[in-house]
Amino acid sequence: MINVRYIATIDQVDYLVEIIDDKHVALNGQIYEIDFASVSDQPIYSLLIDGESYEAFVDRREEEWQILLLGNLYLVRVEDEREKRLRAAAGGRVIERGEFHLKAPMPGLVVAIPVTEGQRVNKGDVLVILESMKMQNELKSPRDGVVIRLRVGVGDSVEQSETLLSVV
Amino acid sequence: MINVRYIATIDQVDYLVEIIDDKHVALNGQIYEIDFASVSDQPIYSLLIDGESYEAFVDRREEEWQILLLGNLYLVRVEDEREKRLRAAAGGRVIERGEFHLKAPMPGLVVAIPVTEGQRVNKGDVLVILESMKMQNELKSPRDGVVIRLRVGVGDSVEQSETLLSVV
Amino acid sequence: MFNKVLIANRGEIAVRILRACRELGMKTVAVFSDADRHALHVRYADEAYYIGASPSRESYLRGDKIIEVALKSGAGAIHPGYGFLAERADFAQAVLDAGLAFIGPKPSSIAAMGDKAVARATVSKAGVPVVPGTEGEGALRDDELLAIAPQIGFPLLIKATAGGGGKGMREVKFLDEMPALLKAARREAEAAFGDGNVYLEKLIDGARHIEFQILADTHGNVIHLGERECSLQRRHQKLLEESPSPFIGDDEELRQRMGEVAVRAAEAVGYVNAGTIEFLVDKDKKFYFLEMNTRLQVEHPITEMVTGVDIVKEQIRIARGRQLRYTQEDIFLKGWSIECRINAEDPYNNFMPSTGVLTHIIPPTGPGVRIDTGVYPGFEITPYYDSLISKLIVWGETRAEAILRMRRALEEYRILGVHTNIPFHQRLMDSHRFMAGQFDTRFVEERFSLESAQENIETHPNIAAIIAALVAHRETRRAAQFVRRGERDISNWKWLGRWERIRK
Amino acid sequence: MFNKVLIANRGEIAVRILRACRELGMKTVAVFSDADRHALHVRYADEAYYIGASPSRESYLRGDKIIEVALKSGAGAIHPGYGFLAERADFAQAVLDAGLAFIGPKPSSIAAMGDKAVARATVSKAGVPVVPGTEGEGALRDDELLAIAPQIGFPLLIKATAGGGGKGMREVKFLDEMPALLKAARREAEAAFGDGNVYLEKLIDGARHIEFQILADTHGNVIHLGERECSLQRRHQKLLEESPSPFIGDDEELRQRMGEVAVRAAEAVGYVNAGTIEFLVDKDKKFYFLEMNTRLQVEHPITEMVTGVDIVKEQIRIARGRQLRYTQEDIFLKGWSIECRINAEDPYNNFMPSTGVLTHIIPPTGPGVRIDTGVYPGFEITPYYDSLISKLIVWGETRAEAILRMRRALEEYRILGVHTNIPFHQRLMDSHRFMAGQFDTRFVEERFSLESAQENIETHPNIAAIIAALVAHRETRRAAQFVRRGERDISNWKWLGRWERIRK
Repeated sequence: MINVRYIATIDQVDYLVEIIDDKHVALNGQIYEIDFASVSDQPIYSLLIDGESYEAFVDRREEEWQILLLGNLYLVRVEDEREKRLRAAAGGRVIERGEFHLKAPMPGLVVAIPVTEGQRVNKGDVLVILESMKMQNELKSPRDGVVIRLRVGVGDSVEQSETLLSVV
Repeated sequence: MINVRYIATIDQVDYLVEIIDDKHVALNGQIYEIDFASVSDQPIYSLLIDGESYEAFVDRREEEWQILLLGNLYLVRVEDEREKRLRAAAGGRVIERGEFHLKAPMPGLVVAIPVTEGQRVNKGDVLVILESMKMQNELKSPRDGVVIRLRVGVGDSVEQSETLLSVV
Repeated sequence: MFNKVLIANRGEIAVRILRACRELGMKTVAVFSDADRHALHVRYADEAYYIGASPSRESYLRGDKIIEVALKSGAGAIHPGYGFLAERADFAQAVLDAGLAFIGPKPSSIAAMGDKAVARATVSKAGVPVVPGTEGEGALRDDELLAIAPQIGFPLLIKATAGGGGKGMREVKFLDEMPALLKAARREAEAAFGDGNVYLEKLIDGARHIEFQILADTHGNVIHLGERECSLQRRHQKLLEESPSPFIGDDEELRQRMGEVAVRAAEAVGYVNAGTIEFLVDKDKKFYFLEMNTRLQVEHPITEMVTGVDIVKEQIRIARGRQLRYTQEDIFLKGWSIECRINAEDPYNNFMPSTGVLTHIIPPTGPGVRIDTGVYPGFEITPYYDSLISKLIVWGETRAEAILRMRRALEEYRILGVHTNIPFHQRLMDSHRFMAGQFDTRFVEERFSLESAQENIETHPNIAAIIAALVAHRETRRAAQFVRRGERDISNWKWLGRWERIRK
Repeated sequence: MFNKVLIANRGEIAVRILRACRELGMKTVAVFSDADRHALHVRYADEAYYIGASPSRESYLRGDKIIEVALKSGAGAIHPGYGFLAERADFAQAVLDAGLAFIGPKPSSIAAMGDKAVARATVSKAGVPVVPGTEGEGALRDDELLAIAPQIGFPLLIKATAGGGGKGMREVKFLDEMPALLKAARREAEAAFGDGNVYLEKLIDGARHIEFQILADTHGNVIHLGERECSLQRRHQKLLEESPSPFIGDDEELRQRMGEVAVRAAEAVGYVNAGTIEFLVDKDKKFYFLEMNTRLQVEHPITEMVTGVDIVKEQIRIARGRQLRYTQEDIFLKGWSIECRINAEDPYNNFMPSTGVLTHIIPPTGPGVRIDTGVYPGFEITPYYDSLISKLIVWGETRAEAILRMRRALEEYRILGVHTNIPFHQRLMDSHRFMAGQFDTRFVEERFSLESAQENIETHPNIAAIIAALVAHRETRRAAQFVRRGERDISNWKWLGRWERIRK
């Protein structure tokens, strides 16, 4: 039987995880006995590994797994060997995508838009201030670029996931 | 619009319930404003009736609704007018069914069977003693009759809902 | 000195002990059976090891396997909780022999108190009053018991020598019925403890069951933490406990006198760690030693609430050789605490145990409310272990406040998936006799009824009628919709499937 | 004398007040908006009335409708909770004008303390020290404020005259940045309170935010219940509170002195009912009056835990004209209590609020743990109201025990469906500076990081890597199964639908 091999990457450190069978994995070559189960049909997972008991909340965001474990959040990229090779061949660089679409993370009221269409912005600049849950929340640009397609105005109510503007 | 009319019977007292629309019912002719909702997709129901707030656990057992309300259990038979008429025509008597099948209310171990096949029993007599959850539970006969088809023996493990014997 | 504790138990008490360890900075090791892979004690522990199949005798009663896990995991101590191996002298000895600490009394104390006959003889010698009976006579045959019974007088109790928790116990009113009851008691004792020996005991009329919590360290200090009132029982199973006892109330002299006797009883067996002395108290406030529970008690939290002492943490400190942090003078009972045992059983069907997956839980919270539990939404109540879902504990400045608080907490509690005895406790809180503190150990079985009419409780049959009609109406309407949909596309098995599920 | 209370609020505080009423045998009336039909306060109340759409201004801020409901339902009193209408003198007056009792202070006290400038002038006159600033100057224009600022000295704070809770507040380090910050503060104040007026206040370096709980009856008795340490804030929102304050600690003389000043401040406005005096305390233990909150405080439970006084019940008794049941001599702080505010927000994404249906909750329970909450599994966190999910409160004999208990409680807490700030609190409990009590109001923002590396916290990236790989593996395998099934019967849309859901 051939083990399934994954490379999990956290903070640029690679961990080689081999799935041996339902009760065994190897981490960087060392074999552990495991008992892995999801709880109450929720994205909570209980892992017993060589007797140690861990529980994690697991969420997926785009290319990464978010593992909340004992109050620490780990962002984990999991790839099989083929995917890893392909990415390495591409130079390992994260290719910046063409456009960033700023979406409302929750329903709310637009109370300010400190930018205008066509304006150059830097990573970290505030694009929109959205009021929700009695708080004013600053939505910031994740990258440098130019603001395009400003779709909302001050005083607008917006729905969750509504695209407010884009940065190109 | 024609109201849907139900007769709810509790302890041999009839309550005439008319469903007028989503927001109104009449009880014995008196109209109430209601707001009725189930909670968390569970058989818990919240009733606001003329402003009063009630919450009940609702369960159905055969012909009856079990309404657990403020710590009191009400066994309610609900019929529409036609069903009620039919039952009245039948004399209103509860017709005793031919056979009673004693089913294990939970998995357990049979520790005693104080009756034998063919034995006459009275209502309330212990038929089987089942050990479960560290307790010895006496399963009693709900009616007078004769024990037939004894399917288990002392020391047997039984599954939930397994028929143990019948009373005819 | 140990820094890692194995908890040889499951359910709420395993979680309770685990919390105490964690709050003391100790590492925890859980053990589990097949049925408990998803149990909270497994999820909350630092380490967890599988020890066998679901039936207790294949897992939680396997002392050998448990000691093996302790050694393997490097745990330096074992806490047995209550039930299972908690009062087995041989297990306690095996733990010590393996070089581990046992968080509990010495094996000799367990043995002395575990045999009811020896226990009574021992404390009797120390000047502690005991209930008349055959406790000193060894294992008697039926004919011998039948001969002695009239000397003790009726009513009397048949009790299992190895017993506890009401198992193997029968009440005898007349000599005639005694042979059959002896047989039943022996059978139950044999099944429960593997020991069919029984003894007889005078039944004290109007008796209260009042117990004293004891703490004893390895330096010879023994104190008591006041009493718990445990008279509300059904089939000799405690249902509700409170501290202080309304029967003792302000009688500080009686409390101190009973407390001193309790301490003396513990000292008679050289007791160390936490334990409980149970007394029967008659109408004239005469009290008799009943037995000693040489372990943590289910109802220990009410004592914690009124004394502020964390009993489980004290147990661990004692096992680490520390001196008690309190003297008798430090202990006073502040306010009032009540515990209701919330069991998976149907109070409307002869308290039949109820199994199933808990689909939904809303626990009562807020001021003065504590819950000790090992369950959560999605957990399954199986038939393998006892039916205790949780312990609902409240504290109030006065008994009246505690009762009102318990009443609102019970009303708030939502548990779906199994039947619970919450309605029973609600009726008990409404009972005038309970409110007045006028009850004895026979109250629940003889003078209490779930029929609210008997206590002039306000009922709402009209509301129940409306709710039932509305639910029935919804169901009819929904079923009709599926039929209509089905007519449009009869090949669509999905709707038919739903329809069938609804009608079943 | 009223026996039925309308609770003009929602969420955890509505449930908290409802419980107090019920435990006093009072009937309860809830009000609700569209978003709250299924809320716990509606479900637990004796009566519940719809008052409007989800936005607060159409429901919970509609004083007129709420008074109408009170009159219709026969409620004799209104408890405003905190937030919403709690500190609106006009609402309190309208309640009195309608012939109802207001469970809170007199409208004149609310008005006097509600305007920060008037408040400072009033208490200043009574000999209470205040922080230097423009509080006595009325509503100043920007140019006036810019002129005065250098006299007060930098750093200073711009604060909303009508404000509270950090809204409309800005910190100014240099004169140059002040015009832009004034503009932002006024805009926020206008949006939050409909009043854009602001004032300046000296920023006390290394300041502690310490507040005293006051109780005052209608018979002229005023007492304090000791202090609460509230320095741990983010954007001027409190995150964690404790009582006593580790900064005051054993300095009983300071505690009594501050308590007496707090009582004097309350007396300066003829205060009745429960209220809180907030102080800033500098490194040299000099303290300044900051403001008075003329209502029940979010963090009141920690005071309840250490004093044993049920503050909400006292509020109701006071409103019924009763005398306080305690004198100052009865009050002492026993043990230590900590509260963590559990908010629906993402600590890893700039504390962005998070909405959604709560799919699963396992609250921590057991000894010394109290939770005040208004949510349950299946309830939806909407964007209309604040992000407080629950208050997790612990009590311990010592501060160390309370911290260890909070740590285990946070670790046990499971909430799914929204992001929560539980990881933030967990890191805070691990922080050496927090453990040592070495923090001020700027600690969270300036010296605290979720990056655990900074605090040498043990991490488990290897475990995270294994879990991620196992989950990814399961998903791949499951998806593959659906594809294979799909191949057998490509017309079966159901499998394809699932496949798509999994891949999205």
